[in-house]
Amino acid sequence: MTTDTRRPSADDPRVLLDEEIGVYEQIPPYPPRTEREAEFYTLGDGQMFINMGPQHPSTHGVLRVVLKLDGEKVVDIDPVLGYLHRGVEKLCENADYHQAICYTDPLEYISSLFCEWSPVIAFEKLLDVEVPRRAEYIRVLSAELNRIASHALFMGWFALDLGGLTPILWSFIERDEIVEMLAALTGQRMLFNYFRIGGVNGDLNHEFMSRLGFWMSRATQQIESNLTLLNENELFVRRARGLGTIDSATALRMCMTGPNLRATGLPFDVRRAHPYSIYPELDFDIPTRTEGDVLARYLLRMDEIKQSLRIIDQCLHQMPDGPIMARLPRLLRPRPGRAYAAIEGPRGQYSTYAISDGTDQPFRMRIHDPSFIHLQSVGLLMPGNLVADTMAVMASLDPIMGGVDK
Amino acid sequence: MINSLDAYLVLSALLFAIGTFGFLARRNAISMLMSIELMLNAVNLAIVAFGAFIPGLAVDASVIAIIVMAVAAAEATVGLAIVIAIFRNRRTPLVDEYDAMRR
Amino acid sequence: MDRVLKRRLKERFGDVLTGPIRQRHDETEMRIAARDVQDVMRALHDDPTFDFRFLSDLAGVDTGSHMQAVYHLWSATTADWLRVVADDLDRARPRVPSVTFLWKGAEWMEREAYDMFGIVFEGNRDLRRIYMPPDYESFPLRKDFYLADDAARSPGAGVRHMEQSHAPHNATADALVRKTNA
Amino acid sequence: MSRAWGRLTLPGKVVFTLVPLLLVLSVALVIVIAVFGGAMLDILVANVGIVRFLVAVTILLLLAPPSAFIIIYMEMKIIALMNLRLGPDRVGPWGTLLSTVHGLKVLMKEDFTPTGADRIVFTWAPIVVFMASVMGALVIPFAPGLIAQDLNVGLLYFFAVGGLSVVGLLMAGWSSYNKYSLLGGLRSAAQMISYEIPLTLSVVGLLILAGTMSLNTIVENQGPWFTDWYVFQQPLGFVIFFIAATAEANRTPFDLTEADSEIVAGFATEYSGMRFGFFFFAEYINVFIMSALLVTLFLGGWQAPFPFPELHIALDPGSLGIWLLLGIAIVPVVATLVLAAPFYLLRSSTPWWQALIAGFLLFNVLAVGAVLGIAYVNFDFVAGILWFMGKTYAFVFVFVWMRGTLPRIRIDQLMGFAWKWLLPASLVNLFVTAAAIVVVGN
Amino acid sequence: MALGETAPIIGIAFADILFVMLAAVMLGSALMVVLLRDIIRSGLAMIVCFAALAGIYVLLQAPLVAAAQVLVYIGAISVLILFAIMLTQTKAGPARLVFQTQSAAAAVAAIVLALVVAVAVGATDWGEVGERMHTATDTLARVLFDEFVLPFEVVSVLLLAAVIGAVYLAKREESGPS
Repeated sequence: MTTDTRRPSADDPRVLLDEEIGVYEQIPPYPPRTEREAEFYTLGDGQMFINMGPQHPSTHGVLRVVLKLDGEKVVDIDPVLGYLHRGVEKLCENADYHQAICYTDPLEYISSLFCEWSPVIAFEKLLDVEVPRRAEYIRVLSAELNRIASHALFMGWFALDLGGLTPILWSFIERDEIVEMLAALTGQRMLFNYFRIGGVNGDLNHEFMSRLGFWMSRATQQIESNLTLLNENELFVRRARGLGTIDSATALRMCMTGPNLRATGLPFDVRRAHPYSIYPELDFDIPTRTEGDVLARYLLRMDEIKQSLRIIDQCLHQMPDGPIMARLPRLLRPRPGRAYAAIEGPRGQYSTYAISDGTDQPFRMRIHDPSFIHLQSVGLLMPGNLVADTMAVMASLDPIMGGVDK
Repeated sequence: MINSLDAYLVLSALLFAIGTFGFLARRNAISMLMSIELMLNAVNLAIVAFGAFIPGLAVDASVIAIIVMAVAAAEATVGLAIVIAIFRNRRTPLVDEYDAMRR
Repeated sequence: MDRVLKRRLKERFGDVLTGPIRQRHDETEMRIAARDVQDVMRALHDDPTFDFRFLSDLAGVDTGSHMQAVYHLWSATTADWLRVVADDLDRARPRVPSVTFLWKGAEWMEREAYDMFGIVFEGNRDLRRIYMPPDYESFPLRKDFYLADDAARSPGAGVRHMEQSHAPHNATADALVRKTNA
Repeated sequence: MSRAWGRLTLPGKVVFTLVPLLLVLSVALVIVIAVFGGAMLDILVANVGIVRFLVAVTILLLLAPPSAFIIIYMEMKIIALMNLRLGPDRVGPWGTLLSTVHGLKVLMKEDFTPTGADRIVFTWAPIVVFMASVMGALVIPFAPGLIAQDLNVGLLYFFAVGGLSVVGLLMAGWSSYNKYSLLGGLRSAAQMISYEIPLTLSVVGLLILAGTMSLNTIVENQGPWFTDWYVFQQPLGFVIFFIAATAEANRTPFDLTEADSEIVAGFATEYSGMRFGFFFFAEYINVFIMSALLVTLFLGGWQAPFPFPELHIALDPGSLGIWLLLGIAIVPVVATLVLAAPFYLLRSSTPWWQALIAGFLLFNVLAVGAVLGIAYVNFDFVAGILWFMGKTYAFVFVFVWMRGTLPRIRIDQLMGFAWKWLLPASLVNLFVTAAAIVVVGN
Repeated sequence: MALGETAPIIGIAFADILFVMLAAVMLGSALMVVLLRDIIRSGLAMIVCFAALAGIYVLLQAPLVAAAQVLVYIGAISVLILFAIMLTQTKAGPARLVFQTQSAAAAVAAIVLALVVAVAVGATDWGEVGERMHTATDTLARVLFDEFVLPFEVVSVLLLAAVIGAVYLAKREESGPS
């Protein structure tokens, strides 16, 4: 029995380095470093590994997922991170307090305002600053718009990962309109860099208000009509229902927050659970669903869009007059201390833990991102499902790799 | 000479001989199954050839050929299922390592 | 600020606290030693009067003189964030018990703290690098991290086999690579 | 000489080589025809069947890429409009030449074979797939008399040849030495084998009604009114056939073999250049052929939906004499002037030359319309091919429409649907048809 | 197909040219099936062999059998075999085929067998050898469902049994040995 060295079988996790001599590199480097790695990289009967990414159309260069397959069934899954890692926390430690906010902006480039909101609140706590009420209203208004943009994009991506071509382009219509009006407000389409310590960068202007008014007059109807494309599609509903189910106790153990947690039936929302900004004054509901599957997560986000529209409406009606910035020195040197601030973003709880040592730079800045937490739970949701659902389940958790990799 | 029953029958005999050789010489179970398919096809060729050249047999030969195909399909299905079942336990497709009966 | 919480914490954990309980804004901070982390966390999580079932954040901190593992918890029983600081970890060999037995989701946060600070969480069954390459040696968020040193130590330093094919042909280097691979 | 040659650009080299070669060849051809012409004609006449067959096959092969181009353009444009985009609009008028440019691009791309691939199998796989889809067109009647080969087992031949593409997909999947390709190949094989069964069984009822497997006869049976189309006698069979045909052509929602969010491009992951082009063409030719077969079997093929009144415009140019010349000379001028008049009179801002151009164009449109109308009335195959293509492209549109609307189905749902729903339904259809024939026939 | 006329210039019947070509392809690919060392390629050679055989059936005026040959052997059985090959290919099972030790003896036996049959064919008078007959599909159907209805039903039962048996055999036991 001769062994074929030139052509290892499809199950062989080795990579041919040098065709001439037949040198193999073993992946991962053996011996395994941890218990879990040893368990994962041992193949059972009839199982094989498949590398989804980084060069895969669905992970487009930012994520690698190693799948252990039995036929088409996923047995285990091991996400490999770090393709987008920039060391934001280290960068923030080397910048002053104003500059640090710029670095947090591109974390979740789909919902930048939320990424800058929690460090801003944390720094304000360190400095004991009172933010003017008009600034708070503007913050809530723009952030809720950003939440709608993020959820609209989620709908398109999710459908794309299930093989639907059209929804992403339809949802981009709403997103583009919102992004344009935020550009009119902040000067940027994507990485707004709008929230400042003690307020916001600029007041509401005419272009923003006219665009917003026009959009609000038809938003509900437009979004409803977009939703019919998917919600009433039998193929879509059948694929999404009962897939990737998680119960509320497990979701708590996995530290999940945001829509993914609320889809299991727990009405935990930082806006109500630990109120910040002006949310206590606003009237809105926390939608929940009990199924905890992919479909529930999708529908829940669509419900949240409606609540966000309500909040925007109230903000517009209750908007007070006044300054938009607190009076602050140009160079910020907070007293030594620690502050923690959490906010509710479109994906869950964003939080910042900032330590000041009395200089003009944060001594330590810890950024907690919900995408990171939710991507982790894929390992819990996937086993037993098919390869085809990997991307559907992942997309339903809505992780943004910029946030996962920091 | 070429266009005659004899030519087709000799062709069939050659195909059958090749199949026989493959069945005897190969060690891989699937390869042996393929050789059996060759032999079955040789037989089928002979049947159809008889049907084409002997007037009374024309229709019957086609019917028999089609029934042989159906049986061959059944044979291949069950044969491959057995090979896969054995392969799952022994992790090898080589027949001379299937020695469970000998032990 | 929740004064009641401070009193309750002092009553319940008075013997394991290593520092005073501090309160500022909507945060309550308690410091404990690394060896008590599991007991304290279990008590906070299971005791219905505390009921801290949300782990909001887990961070590593390098204060320059020692390491800390910082946990932020949330509970419906209080309006405050609770910050538990496992203090005074040895900078040379920082070790702290893992909380994955309570929150499985802490696994990756502990991996991140390990990756960035080298804090070893005992009991985490998957404690390997998460962002940095597996053969990386430094811990980038430590205060003594110096980029030039790190570059010299990093796996990217020096000539590597994969880059060989694009380089101009060099017989000596080829032979060397072949020898090391054979 | 060699230096002058070296200075030439590539097109220049091509021209300087080809022109003398063509000259020599055409002279030689003239000589050969002059000397052996009679004998060759005799041979051609003696083997007219074979010559007809070879010509038909050549025409089908030559027509395959253009029809694929048309469908690719249709798909790009229609899906773009459904997505509220513009779609192709740069190359040619309304971007119509974009798919041709795509084809040229594919031709010029580097065509590489991955390390570890089985070179021979890797090279042959796209050819097998392409041939399997083109060979199906051999038995499709495009118009009365316009059929490459009217086999009396035509339908069986179609299904047999259609099954060959599975082999090509498996070859591609296995030889690429890539797990995504392997998964895609195995998936497509499983899918096509599963859906071939309902596809075949759904037309058995129709075969019982028609009493023949020759596609030409099946079409001839479905006339003259549209109520005679088999879709009204076999509605269930039609639905099953449509679904199974979608799956056989690997179209959305059954396009699991090339589901890019799951397994990259399936069996075609490692292919590039023209080898990928073969797969690409094969897919779109499959769409066309499946629509054509659907139309042939259930929607009357080249039959018009209603009998056209017998109208033969007897036009004998010889009898017109001098009026023919006058007509050719005068009618365009007069018609142009007459048609230009309204443009000039109704809008005062129109200059006279623009009105003339508009009138001339309008006249041309009318003339082409008139010629087509005469051809439609006088020649059966013109009418036939118009109706056939119209119906076929309507179904191509439906395939494209589904791609723009529906998400993808999952593999277990796909298999379950084939075995649990389509197969029993097609058996019920067969049973009901047979029972009805027994009852009505007796 | 309207074959049967003599080919131009060389003066041999088309049918004969086609027969020689198809027979050569068939025997060549059959030899590749038993001799190639790569099992997938030998499976693919088997498909070529079957396709050539279908061509020979067309020459024998049995188009229905030819279509069934393509449909059953190429479309189903060969694909099944390719599937099985891909399933049984792992690290443990080498892709290369190895011959038995008795392959030389087998070759001798096969050659002897072929010679004996050929001699027997040549020596036998097959009686009323007539012109090739075309088999009409409808007559075939009538015979199949009339005279041969019992074998037909038996075959269908056999196929059902084979399907059930194959599914049972190939199904993986959930708690089986790993």
